[in-house]
Amino acid sequence: MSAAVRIQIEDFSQDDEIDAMRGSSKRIGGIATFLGCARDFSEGREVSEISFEAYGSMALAEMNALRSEAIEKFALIDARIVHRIGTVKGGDNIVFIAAGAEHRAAAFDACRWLIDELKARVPIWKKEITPEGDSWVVPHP
Amino acid sequence: MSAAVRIQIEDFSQDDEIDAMRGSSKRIGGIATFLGCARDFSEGREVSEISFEAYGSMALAEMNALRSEAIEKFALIDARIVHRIGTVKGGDNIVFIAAGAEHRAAAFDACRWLIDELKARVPIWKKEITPEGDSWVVPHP
Amino acid sequence: MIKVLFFGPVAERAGCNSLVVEYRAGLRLQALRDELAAQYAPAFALVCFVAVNGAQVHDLAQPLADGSEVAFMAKFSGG
Amino acid sequence: MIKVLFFGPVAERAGCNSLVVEYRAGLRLQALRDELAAQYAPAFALVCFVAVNGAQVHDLAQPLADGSEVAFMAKFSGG
Repeated sequence: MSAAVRIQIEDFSQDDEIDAMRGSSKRIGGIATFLGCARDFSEGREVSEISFEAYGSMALAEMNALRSEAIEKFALIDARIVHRIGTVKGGDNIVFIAAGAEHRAAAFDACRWLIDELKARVPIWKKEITPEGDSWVVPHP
Repeated sequence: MSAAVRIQIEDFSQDDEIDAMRGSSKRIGGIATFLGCARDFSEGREVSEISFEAYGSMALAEMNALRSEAIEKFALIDARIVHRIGTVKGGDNIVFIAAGAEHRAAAFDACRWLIDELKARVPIWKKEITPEGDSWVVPHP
Repeated sequence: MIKVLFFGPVAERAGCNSLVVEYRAGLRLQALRDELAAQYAPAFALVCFVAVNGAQVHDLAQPLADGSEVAFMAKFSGG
Repeated sequence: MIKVLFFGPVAERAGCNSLVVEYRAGLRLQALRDELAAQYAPAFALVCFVAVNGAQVHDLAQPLADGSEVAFMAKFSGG
């Protein structure tokens, strides 16, 4: 069984993640998920690929901390976080978050909190590869 | 390719639904989903199965209307809604909603709106089958 | 002829899923409802919504056309 | 010995992913940052976060232990 929090080059399957989560309890009534995908277009420029680099050990530790905090804060039954690194193409999966709870409100709140916190706290950087050249993405403040 | 809005007895695959959605555009940056599952426990009672009955023609029309309204209201790129009828067991899938947008806020808002509206507007009824007998669920006001 | 539909908890209490009411000129939803509610009181105690030809109707003063499909429905519990 | 790490946009501008700075007694994060920022000014223009041994540090007055791993990081853009 794969770990609930992972950083990996390979793609992932939502069905596998959901099955793994559901295996943990039959008391889950709602699972909210977020799937971040590579867009082929960003701020007016065509993007052919996106490449990700992580401070691996710190990123994994932060993601595990986020998962534990979310489970506690929203009384989740389970949560999973998977982030890809390396190079992905337009339309490919980047990040997956699943939050399972007895009721849907907590699942939604937790899922949204997790992706917001992940973006703010997890040391991963994105480079957009376009026909005009590459550039690291600097988020808006 | 399966329809974006369906009522069916068979189970569904989240991966297939997401692939179908993603096939529609490479401009999707975020997909929020909600998966409703059968719990083996409800308000203190053990539940062995849940059975669903729909006013099929009206339910499908309402679900299609919800999808169109959500796409318009939240500027979604695409949305999908699948609801099972018949009898499901604890841990089984019941309902799936996916909302795909350029950015995550719209995807989350739309997904949550869709499941809330579905519960309020779509004529489907749920019966809990417990060791002590069956009972139709009457939602709290 | 008016086709009346019951589902789920309403059908269970009514003991049937559908029935047919003869059409008469000037028949309004309110009159149909009142007649059936007298006949199927326990079922109608659960009725929250009415649909005519698959669309929810809030104004029970609405006249019914011959051949209409009318559903008397309990609060939904899908999802 | 202090191991310094750069990633992504910072590494690109610095021209390297890591470097080693000799440890000296009493070395504080602020001094290390100032020295490196002088040497790698374009890279440090992007630095928003500092981590010591994988944990974010806000107080640059913190003394560094020998063998520490220090990362100077641009704003994150994962997810």
